Amino acid sequence: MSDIQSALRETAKKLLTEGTVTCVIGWGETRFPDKTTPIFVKTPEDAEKLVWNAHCVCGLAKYMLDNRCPEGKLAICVRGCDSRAVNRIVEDKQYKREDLYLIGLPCEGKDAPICATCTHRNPVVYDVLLGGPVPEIEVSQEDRFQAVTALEGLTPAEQYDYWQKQFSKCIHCYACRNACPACNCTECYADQYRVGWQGKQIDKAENQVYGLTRAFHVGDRCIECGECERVCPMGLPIMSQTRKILKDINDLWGNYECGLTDSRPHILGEFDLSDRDDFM
Amino acid sequence: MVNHDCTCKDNPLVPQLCKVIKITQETPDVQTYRVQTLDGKRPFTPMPGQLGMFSLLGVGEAMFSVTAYGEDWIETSIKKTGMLTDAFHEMAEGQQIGVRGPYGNHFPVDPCKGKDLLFIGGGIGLAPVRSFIRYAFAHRADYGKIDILYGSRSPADLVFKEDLFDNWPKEPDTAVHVTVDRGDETWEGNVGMVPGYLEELAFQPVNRKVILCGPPIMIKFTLQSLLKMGFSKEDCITTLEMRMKCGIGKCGRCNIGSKFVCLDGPVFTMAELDELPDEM
Amino acid sequence: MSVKADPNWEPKILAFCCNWCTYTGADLAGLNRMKYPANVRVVRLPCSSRVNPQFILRAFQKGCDGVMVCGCHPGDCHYATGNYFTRRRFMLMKRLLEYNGIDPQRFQARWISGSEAAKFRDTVTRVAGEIKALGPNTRFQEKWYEEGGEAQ
Amino acid sequence: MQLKRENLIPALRLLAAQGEILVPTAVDEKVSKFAPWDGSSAPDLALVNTTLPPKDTLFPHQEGMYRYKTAGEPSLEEIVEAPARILFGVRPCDARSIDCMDKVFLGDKYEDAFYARRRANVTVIAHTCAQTGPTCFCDSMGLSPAEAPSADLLLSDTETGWLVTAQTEKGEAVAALWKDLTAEGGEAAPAPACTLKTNMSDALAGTLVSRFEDPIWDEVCHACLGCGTCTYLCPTCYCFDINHEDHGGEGTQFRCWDSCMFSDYTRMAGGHNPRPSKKERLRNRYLHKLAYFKERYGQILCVGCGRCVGHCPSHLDITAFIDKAAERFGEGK
Repeated sequence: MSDIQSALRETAKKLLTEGTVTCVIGWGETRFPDKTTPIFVKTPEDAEKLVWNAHCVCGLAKYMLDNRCPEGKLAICVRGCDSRAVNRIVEDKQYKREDLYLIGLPCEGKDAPICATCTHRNPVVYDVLLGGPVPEIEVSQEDRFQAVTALEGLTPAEQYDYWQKQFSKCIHCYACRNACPACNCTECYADQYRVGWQGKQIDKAENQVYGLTRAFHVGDRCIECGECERVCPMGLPIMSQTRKILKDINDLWGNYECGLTDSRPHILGEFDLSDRDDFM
Repeated sequence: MVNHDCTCKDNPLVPQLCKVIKITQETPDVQTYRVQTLDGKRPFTPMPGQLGMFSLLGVGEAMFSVTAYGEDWIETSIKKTGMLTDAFHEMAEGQQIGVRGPYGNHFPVDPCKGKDLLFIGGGIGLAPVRSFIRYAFAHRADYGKIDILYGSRSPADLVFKEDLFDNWPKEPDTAVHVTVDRGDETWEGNVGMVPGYLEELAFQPVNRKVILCGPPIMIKFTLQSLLKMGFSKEDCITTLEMRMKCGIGKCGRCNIGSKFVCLDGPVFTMAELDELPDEM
Repeated sequence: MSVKADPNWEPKILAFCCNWCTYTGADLAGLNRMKYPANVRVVRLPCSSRVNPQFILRAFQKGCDGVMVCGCHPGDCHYATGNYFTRRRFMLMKRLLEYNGIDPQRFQARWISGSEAAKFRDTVTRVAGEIKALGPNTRFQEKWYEEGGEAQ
Repeated sequence: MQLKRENLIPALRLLAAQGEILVPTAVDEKVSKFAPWDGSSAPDLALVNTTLPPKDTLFPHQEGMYRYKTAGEPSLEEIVEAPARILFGVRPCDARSIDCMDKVFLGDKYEDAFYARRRANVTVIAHTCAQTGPTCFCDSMGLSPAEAPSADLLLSDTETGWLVTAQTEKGEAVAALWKDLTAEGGEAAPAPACTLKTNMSDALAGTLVSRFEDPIWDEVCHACLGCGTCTYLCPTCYCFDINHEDHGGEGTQFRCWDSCMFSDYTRMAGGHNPRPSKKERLRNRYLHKLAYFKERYGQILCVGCGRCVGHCPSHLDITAFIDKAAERFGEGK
């Protein structure tokens, strides 16, 4: 791992020295040995601050949206999930691929539960790959959708109670939204609060509406990075909502994984004449 | 704890129901509302420049400058800018609204005693200034010569026309100067921006206080002209706007540095503003 | 008294209908003096694909007992392809709602053309009957409605 | 006086007659908060800082202000709610946070009636820290893990239970209630020290304000996602929004927590926003905590509980910021 870390620092240094990019987004140390934080390296000297270890859990792709009209190229360190997030954002026309330089980092899983069901540990898109590809792990659909299947087996009353209890913990901090690479609207519906879509009340109805709206807004574009669930301070099983949508997409329209390329329209933005129809 | 002469006895956050007794259409998008309590009294006694929180139950609540008051009424002028102000403009006479206040500090009526006064207003910015103008006329002997300089985009956008053209010019030792950015076929007055007209009128910066209110861009250039003419920042007084919710310095959002605009403002001298962080 | 405890309680159902087919169908049902339950409130939209899933959530939140989305048959869309998007969207949304504990009967989508007045009547009658049998909805509702406030 | 460990539940039972007791409770494996005592089990006093602070008790996440009617004859009816409650097992940092909120809501020209009514009926029983968490840094912010001067009653750990020190009239009433359960003796355990340290000083507070345009704000804001986690978990963040829930002709005006990290917090009706990006918002939050509040109320608004440090999705750390600023501006202790 330390070899890759030195290669990462070298690459960043080179990119900055040669002026290929103006900034490298990667991970840096914090005061806690088990945590890293996203850092924004702008000088060759600062490249030494980059780290690569088991605690590089924060998704980085979202940060490119802070500056949608960049002056120079931006380099981002991408693991498998970050690379899919980049595809997501490029496909959503929020950033130009040519304004990005992707430093691919094959990832053997980080200190986050979602990594156990990761299907793309190697970046799906990159400009340079540091270290050799790591073997992908076999994740069965049963494992991927285990939590969803369990909930599907409940009665409507039980399902409602389960989600009601979960949503009641929500504090509307919107960390799930802000961390999500699929949540890339310039202005979120929840912030257009004078329009009245989303009330600020912390009560069951508003929490449920937020939970479901968020899930449906991103569900068909979700790249399963699990950031929403990781960042939730209240521990809501947010991925169990989005994965429900992914599971249904698989059932209805065939196996589907998002963010593998930057050119496929998202699933609700296309149709097939022969789609299954329950509404006749 | 101050006795806040509030409409709502012991809870400053609960409004008192009042009725709108008169609506004046000032311009196509500005209306003036005359408000009194349900039992025909003045809701509160504001000092010049103080604010009132006016609410339409079920629509919203916002802070407006109290532009005038009489024996048994107060007046505020509201420009259509959004959802709530649109709803205000749909009111009919007799409608009940919520009122709480008065909030904030007021124009320095005592330190201005014995001085000549120059009031400068731009657009709806004449509204807060009007309360001081009326106060000065009510205490005419306390103040020297009064000049009122008012500018708006077009003749149709002039507010308080009755005051500007009939009432105020009749007051002793008073001059009213009105200018518009663009005239029309009937306009015989001055055409031009406020800063240019101000320099043309060549007021002497001797024993004179300037009370200035208008859109930020006008304030910026007018202030430059005033400084050029020799006025000191201590003698230029203005009012600030920020988003407000509570009006009593609790809800947090209207701070500039450690000052709350709703509590420590809205009236500041330009010299005081220089001391605050540049975040307006 | 709480609306929900009322023995004469009647469900409130919101139907989003496309202007070109279902709304015309509903109109035709009226012209033909067909009888159908008065529980259904129709919201006319240019196309069924205009229905934002948030409309459904908001309807439940504000006290509806059931929500319907109705449009042209696939292939008949006035805008050529609108209802194909509707179909995908609500195939997913329906499953998501059910996953969150909304009874399947409370959200239904149907294709009803401009000439199918009888289908409109039959569908509405059936849906109203099913929802009446389920009883008042409390799920996803604002507390005020959940506790029996009457939807407007 | 000492309260033996075995007397804790009898003591709580006595208290329960005085009002609802809220104790640190683990809601699930990730979340803990102050929740009503179940009446039988010993509260988990070893929980180092509940995920959610106790501020909810005095300043509810959402609080009805008045009910109104607009149909027919319009009317307004104020909502008065002030249940008798006892906050039990509050850590010194959280006790101090209540002190901070008192300064805002009970003073500064206006008294906030909603808060004041609740406050009058709440008794705060603090408990010293037997251990500190990895993100605790209260002793760098002028507090001690062993003291909670603003609490009504302080429980200090001993070998066999707790020393009971009444610090206000309310506290004395509790001590009197417990007089049959307490006895002389016991010695307070030494206070633990926080492992996380930061170099906060009065001088730095002033310098930060004067460095309003320094590039440091730009540097520190990059990693921030702009969510409201830090503000909602913060025991001292007291900003609120006022809104209403309308049901056609009648409704309720309420206030609820708001966060200065959100874009619509300061956005005005015409669209102008004095704090348009996360740089301005984060700067305002840090300055409010470290400088503005002190200028206005005489104390720092950060109590060093470490919740924001522990829960930030991007692992931003206010202590790291303070030290970085202290180093750069040469304002160490």
